[in-house]
Amino acid sequence: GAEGETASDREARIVLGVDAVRGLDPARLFNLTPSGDANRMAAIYGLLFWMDSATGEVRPQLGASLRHNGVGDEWVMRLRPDVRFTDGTPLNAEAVKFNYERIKDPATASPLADLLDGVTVRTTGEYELTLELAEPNLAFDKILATNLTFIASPTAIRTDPDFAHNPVGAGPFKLAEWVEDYRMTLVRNDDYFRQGEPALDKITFLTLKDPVQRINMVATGQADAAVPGSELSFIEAARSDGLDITAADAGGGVMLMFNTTRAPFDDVRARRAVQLALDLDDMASVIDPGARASSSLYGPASPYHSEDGLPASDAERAQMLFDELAGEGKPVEFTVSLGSSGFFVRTGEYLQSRLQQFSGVRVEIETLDNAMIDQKVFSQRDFQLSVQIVHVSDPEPNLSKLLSSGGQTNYPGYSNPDLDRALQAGRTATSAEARKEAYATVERIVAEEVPVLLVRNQKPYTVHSPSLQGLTLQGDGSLLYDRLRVTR
Amino acid sequence: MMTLLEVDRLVKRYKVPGGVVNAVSDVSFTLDEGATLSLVGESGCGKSTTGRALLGIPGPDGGSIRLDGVDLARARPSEVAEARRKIQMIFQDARASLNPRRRVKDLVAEGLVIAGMAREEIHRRVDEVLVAVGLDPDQVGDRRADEFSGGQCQRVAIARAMVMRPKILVCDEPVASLDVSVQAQVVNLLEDMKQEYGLSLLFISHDLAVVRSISDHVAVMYLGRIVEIGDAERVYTRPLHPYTRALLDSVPVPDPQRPSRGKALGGELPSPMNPPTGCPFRTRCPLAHERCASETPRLRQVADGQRVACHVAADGTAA
Amino acid sequence: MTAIAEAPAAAESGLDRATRAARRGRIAYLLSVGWIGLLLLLAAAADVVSPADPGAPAGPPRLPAFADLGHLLGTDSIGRDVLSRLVHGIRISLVVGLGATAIAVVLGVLCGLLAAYFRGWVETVVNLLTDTMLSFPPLLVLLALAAVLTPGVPTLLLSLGLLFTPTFARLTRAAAMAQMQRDYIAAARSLGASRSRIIFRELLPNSLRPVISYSVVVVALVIVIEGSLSFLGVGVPPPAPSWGAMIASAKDQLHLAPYLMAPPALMIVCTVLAFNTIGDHLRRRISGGSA
Amino acid sequence: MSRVLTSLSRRAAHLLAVLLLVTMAGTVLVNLMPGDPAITILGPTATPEQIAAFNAAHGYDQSLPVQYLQWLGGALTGDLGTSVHSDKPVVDALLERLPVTLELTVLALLLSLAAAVPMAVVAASRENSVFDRVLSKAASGLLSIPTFVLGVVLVYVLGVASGLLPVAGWAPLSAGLGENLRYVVLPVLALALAEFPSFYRLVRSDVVSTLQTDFVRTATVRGLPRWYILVRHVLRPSSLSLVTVGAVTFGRLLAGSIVVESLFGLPGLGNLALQSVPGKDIPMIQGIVVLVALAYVLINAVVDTSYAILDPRMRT
Amino acid sequence: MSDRSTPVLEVRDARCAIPTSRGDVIALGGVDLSLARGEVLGLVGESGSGKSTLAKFVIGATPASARTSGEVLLNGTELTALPPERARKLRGRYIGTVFQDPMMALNPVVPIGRQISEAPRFVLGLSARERRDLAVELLEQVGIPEPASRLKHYPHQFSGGMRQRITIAMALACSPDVLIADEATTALDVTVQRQILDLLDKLVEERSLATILVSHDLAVIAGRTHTTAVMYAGRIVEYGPTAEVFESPRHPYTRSLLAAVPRTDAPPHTRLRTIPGAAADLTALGAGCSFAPRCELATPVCRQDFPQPRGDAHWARCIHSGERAA
Ligand SMILES: Nc1ncnc2c1ncn2[C@@H]1O[C@H](COP(=O)(O)OP(=O)(O)OP(=O)(O)O)[C@@H](O)[C@H]1O
Ligand SMILES: Nc1ncnc2c1ncn2[C@@H]1O[C@H](COP(=O)(O)OP(=O)(O)OP(=O)(O)O)[C@@H](O)[C@H]1O
Ligand SMILES: [Mg+2]
Ligand SMILES: [Mg+2]
Repeated sequence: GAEGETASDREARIVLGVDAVRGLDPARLFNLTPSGDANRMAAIYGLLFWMDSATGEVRPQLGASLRHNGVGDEWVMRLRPDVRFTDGTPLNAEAVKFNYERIKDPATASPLADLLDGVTVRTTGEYELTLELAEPNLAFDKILATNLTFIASPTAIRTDPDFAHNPVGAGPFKLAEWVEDYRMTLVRNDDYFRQGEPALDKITFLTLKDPVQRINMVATGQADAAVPGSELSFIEAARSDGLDITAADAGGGVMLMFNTTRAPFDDVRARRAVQLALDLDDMASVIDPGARASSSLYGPASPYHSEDGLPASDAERAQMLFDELAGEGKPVEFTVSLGSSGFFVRTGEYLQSRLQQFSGVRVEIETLDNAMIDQKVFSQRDFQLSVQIVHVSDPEPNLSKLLSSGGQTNYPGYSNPDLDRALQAGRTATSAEARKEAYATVERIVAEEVPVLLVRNQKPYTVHSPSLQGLTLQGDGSLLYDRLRVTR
Repeated sequence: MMTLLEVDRLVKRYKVPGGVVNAVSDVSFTLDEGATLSLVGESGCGKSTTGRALLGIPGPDGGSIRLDGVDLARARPSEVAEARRKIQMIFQDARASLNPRRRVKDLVAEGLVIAGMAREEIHRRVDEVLVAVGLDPDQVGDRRADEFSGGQCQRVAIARAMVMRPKILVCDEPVASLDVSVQAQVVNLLEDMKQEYGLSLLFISHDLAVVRSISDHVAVMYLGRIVEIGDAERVYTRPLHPYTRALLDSVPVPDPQRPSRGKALGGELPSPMNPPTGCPFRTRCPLAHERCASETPRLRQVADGQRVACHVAADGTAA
Repeated sequence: MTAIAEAPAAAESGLDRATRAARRGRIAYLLSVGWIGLLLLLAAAADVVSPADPGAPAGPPRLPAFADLGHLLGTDSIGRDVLSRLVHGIRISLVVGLGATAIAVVLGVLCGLLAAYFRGWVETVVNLLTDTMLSFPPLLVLLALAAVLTPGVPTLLLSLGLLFTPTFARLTRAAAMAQMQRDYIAAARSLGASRSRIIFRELLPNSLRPVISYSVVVVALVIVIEGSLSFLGVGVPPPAPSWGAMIASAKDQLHLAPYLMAPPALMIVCTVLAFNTIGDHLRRRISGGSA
Repeated sequence: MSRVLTSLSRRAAHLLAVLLLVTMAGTVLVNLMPGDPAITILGPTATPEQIAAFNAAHGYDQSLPVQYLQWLGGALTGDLGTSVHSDKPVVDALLERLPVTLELTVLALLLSLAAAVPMAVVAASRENSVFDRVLSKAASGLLSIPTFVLGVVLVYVLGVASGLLPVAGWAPLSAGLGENLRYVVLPVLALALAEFPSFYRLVRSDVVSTLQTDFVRTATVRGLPRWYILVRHVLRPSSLSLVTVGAVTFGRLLAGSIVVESLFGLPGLGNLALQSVPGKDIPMIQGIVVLVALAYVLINAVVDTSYAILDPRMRT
Repeated sequence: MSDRSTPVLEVRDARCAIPTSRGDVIALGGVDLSLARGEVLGLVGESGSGKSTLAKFVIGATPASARTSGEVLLNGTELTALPPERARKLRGRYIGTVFQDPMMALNPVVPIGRQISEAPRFVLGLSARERRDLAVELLEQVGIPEPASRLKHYPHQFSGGMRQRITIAMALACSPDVLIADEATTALDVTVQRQILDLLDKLVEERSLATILVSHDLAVIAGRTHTTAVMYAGRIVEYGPTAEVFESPRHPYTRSLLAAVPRTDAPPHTRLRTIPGAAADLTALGAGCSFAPRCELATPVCRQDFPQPRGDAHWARCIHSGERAA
């Protein structure tokens, strides 16, 4: 009963919203959100490389360096000679190669396989790999740092059929006990390569569905940190209770996803009409007081951020478009498919109540549990409009996955050669100018074509007690565990 | 006089948790047209069961019932239904036998409705019979049974039975729960009905005084068997079975001057689930001897119109 | 005839207490009937009475009650008029509450009556089915039915109705078995009444007493459960306003506007109290009537 | 003796049939439910081939009757299969969760009974008094407050605002009784409050009618003290229906109070169901169904026995 | 009561009104009684005449909603003036009661031994041993064979007659001075009724109990009581030594009642005498004689005032007492 004992200086308790349903196999990584798998994996596997949530910069942790050949179609990864998995085997080039080949292997059915499509992995030394890409990609380091950064012990994978539930990594902590959907206890990895780290002996992850209760636990000292729900108002309340908030200044956020392959949103006018019809500032303040609409796809700290990247609302023009569509016999009638938590339902009801003020519009709401979202929205793409949260710390890889033709999370089914080209240009541009230019183009196309509509910024937050220190957010907002400290 | 009803060796058992109750064993009697036969005996001796078996609620497990020439066990269902209409019953607890949620008119009319009679005809007959039992159809017709006193319920029950113009009326303790004055009214009413409709009565009661005043014949039951049967006059004045005698002795008489007769009967009624061997009465019988334990006495003619099932009394020694 | 009026004070207070209780009971009963009547009226005239469209934004979100006379009971978390939603919610909450209960009563009573009348294999089957349903996790039934049929009022009616059916079947069976012992059944039989006549004309009306008093409680339970179900996404789909769903949505913003909970919660409490009072009254009436 | 055996074996056959029906219905319902276990496990990016392979490996490509029979075969040998999600034996998961839910259930039941019975007896013995009226109205009011509201309010009052009790989580008995109790209080309170009204109403009306029986009147006339009459003569005859309802409630709570367990993040059966049902963890759902049905069946047996204890007329 | 000593029990002007939906039922309209040691008083009258209410009035068990007035004196102590708790204890100590239905009067889930001995525990303060011995002794007295082995049995394990014996044992447990038997034999068979009545006779004799025997069966009253009180509509309308009341009834109601009883010595098919009219409606009693509407002798005077008792040891509340119908 970890949380039953009195809190010590060498222990942290962190409350997350969902457990890792598919186990902790890096090849099966799908839910990268901080509340899902990423936080647990970061603690157990450590990170080969990590991307600073705020700036999008990639830095090494277990790895030593990652360099490209100037064009971006060949990358050389160097490893440290002193990093070992907790089963004693070394984290060397072979181990990384094994992990990557496993992801590529169709038998693994890894959702990450796409990212390594056309990539050849060669070991060029005991601690060095060369990755050859089919086409140049200067942002490959970011893909690697977010999606391909967890490396598991090949020995463990080979020998343990239930490896996903007995993960063996080289991270700062190792798994001690796991009661599914309730609690995961990690203990210090004494052989962690960096001397004196981690600062803690024990980390306990608790799973608690209710977002308010997660914050309550921190507020009452039962836990040290929590990944709160999506609502800013909770977080503001926590702040006023004297808790600390650590947030990455990421871009992106809550997005409406139009299914561009289906009526009515296969017609750009329908999408644009919805965009014009919605007063996003009002929407933000109603649904989540304290939140704000975003002017750009990219976060305020991002070099690509613009003050007027996204268009404003215009009810008259929206009505004109709705009328036009109705006149053509294509009235804007659709179902919003979203998760069943209060936040999403409220968003759905907001959309419904506001859009139905326009004539020729009819909105219905369908609430789905996570498994159904997986199946209907993500897998079968059987929806018209959905609401999802997409963080964009850097355009790569998330924005690219979302918007490029055939991209892995391109749920809108959107396909536009211009946009693909712009994204490609962003990936391969060698100069900051050119990249900025490319991503401005991306933003312009999104603003015009509205495959997705960013309704408001939504940062990955961590609510924690002041005694928890050393919080560094990586990727989509999970923590760096070797730096975490508690001072009571 | 013509024999209307012949009951021969009737048997009825009930399955209960813990075994089988032999509620009625080997009961035989006949009922003549226009006559009244009374069944008397202590609680649980099988009086009601006998009466109900005649109407098939539930039917007997053995023996035969011949009603107006129709053998109820053998005849075709339509014949049985036809014959059954000639026999009607007033139930032991009149109030419980009236559906508390129905109006009196509907209660009385029910049999006719089921028989498929025309509406006006039903209406006429119901009003007629309600008047006959001393109820004002306009006043009581629309009220429900649970608004009535015991005596009134009894009248409604009689009306319901009489509206079918039966030949036989089985009256199961029709006066048991009534005040003497109301009891007198009901007894008088039954006598009137008998006169008017040429009715035969099977009158079930444990009240020997009432039985005396109403019956032509009396059958005394004990533990599912008839122990003595005969002309009422004879049975009352010259009871042969020791049980009949004890029963008559136990009846209190509303006369403070009359000393109680004879000795009170000891012991309790044996459980019908395991009745004593031989004569069922032997456990309480002052005259019992070995033979009574081994051999069940059968009904025997001992005098003109009087039969008794007793080894001892049959010899006349106890008389 | 003097006297009885001069009874001692102590005894008189006993009578006073009794009559006062009776009077209070009557007042509570009348109030309850009045409340339900009012609800029915409002439900029928919901479109006319409600000040605003229950599905459309009417003002700023989370207005407390009485803060703005235009929105007497305030606005909800996305700015819809609470009064209008409450009034329209009557329809759903009452339809679901009464409808599901009605389904459960009809099915349950039917099963119970048949079991009590026929005994034998019919009873065995009914017992088997009721036991099976009672030992089944209700959540599964609700989710499965909501999935097979689309979530909505008809689905709720069916699934909640089925959920409560076994209880009614048991209640009815017990009551009907007691009635089967009574002689009016035998009397009807001796008159040659058909089975269906006995079951529906004789047995049914007399076996309803426990059913009626329990069904009132079930109406209340269903209204509350319907609200809990929207939490699982199988309730009435939004934006249809049901009281339960309104509470569920208010719960999500408890930290921002705790007062949003009050109007729908009070509505349920009053209605449940009213139904309970009516149920108690009916029970007293029925048990007083026949004994 | 043989009669007892027949009735026992008939009862056993009935319960067995219930178990069979329940598990069969479970199989059908689980398959009717939306969601595809393959997608939940493999992720939405899985290709149709991968899904087909997954289904073949887990036997989900078989017809329903075959699936059921295979499951039944395993179940008869005590093997309820392996969770699709955790790859762990279902039996282990159930045994891990059961103690938590059991403790919650037992404590909640005891607490609500401990409150409801005395209050109901006192209220009934002073029918129409202020105490009675206030309590009865309060019970009706409580009946109409959803558990999820009750839980939240309790958390605020006893957890967040006063800091008296932990707002969520669990400490098993192995962490010490005191610690365990601290964690158990809030969820138990939420459950007990939710169950209180029905117990209260039931006992009150039973006691009111028992108080009107002749034997209570006789006892009063014989000069026995009020408390003795209530305890000795009223309570026991009034407890039969309480046992029935208590047993049904016990079974229902054992199926897991989803609302309470998820609000407090307890590692009980309710949370397991809440995770397994949408995740279409078919073996796990089947396992829960069997466990709940078994519990129901056992409880019924206990109830039958306690009838005999409470009412001597039912012995023999 | 003349030749017996001072009264054990006295009831003065007992009145009882029970509120119902149709108005107040005047169940007792002013009843006076007195009972000496060893005296058996029979209370007869048709159903609803207030016999049970009078019995309940004496033992303080009228319905909670009832309004009552009048006095009950037990051995000279006025119970109605005492605090309720105290009065209840005294009643429990000195008055034993037997009700009509033994199955209803016994708690089905409490062993009979305990039911018999609980009153001695609280009223007399006997120890467990003493109580057990007492219970065995009582059961023996009322004729239960092998009493010691039956203490642990439950009521349903006894036959109807034995149950009634057990309730009698319960009534006698505190050695009361007064025994009230309300229809104690009505639910029983004639042969068993005879046994129970014989038993009561014996006990009254042995303990010289002052006894009220309530019954609507005139025959039972006739054979078992010293004095008879005939009740009609909440009042005693005739009172006197049993022999006299039955021999020469003075009240027309008593006469009609006796005439309506069928007699075993009458020939069959004799038409029974009935009392015309319906039983009095206790919610709407007029000022006059309540039997007047049904009385063959009634004159206008009867409808004005309720007649006062006429006669001394044997009295009737009828201005025509002594007259006979034509
Ligand atoms: N439906 C039944 N199920 C089981 N046993 C029954 C049933 N009806 C009657 N018995 C039993 O059959 C026996 C005869 O009962 P029956 O009712 O015929 O007696 P009775 O002479 O009418 O008695 P009473 O004077 O009390 O009415 C009794 O032992 C009774 O317990
Ligand atoms: N609890 C009560 N509520 C209303 N009325 C009552 C109550 N108890 C008795 N009564 C009425 O008081 C009157 C006298 O009743 P009581 O029981 O004393 O009559 P009784 O002579 O004992 O009749 P029976 O011979 O039927 O037992 C009746 O009219 C009865 O209806
Ligand atoms: Mg009978
Ligand atoms: Mg009485």
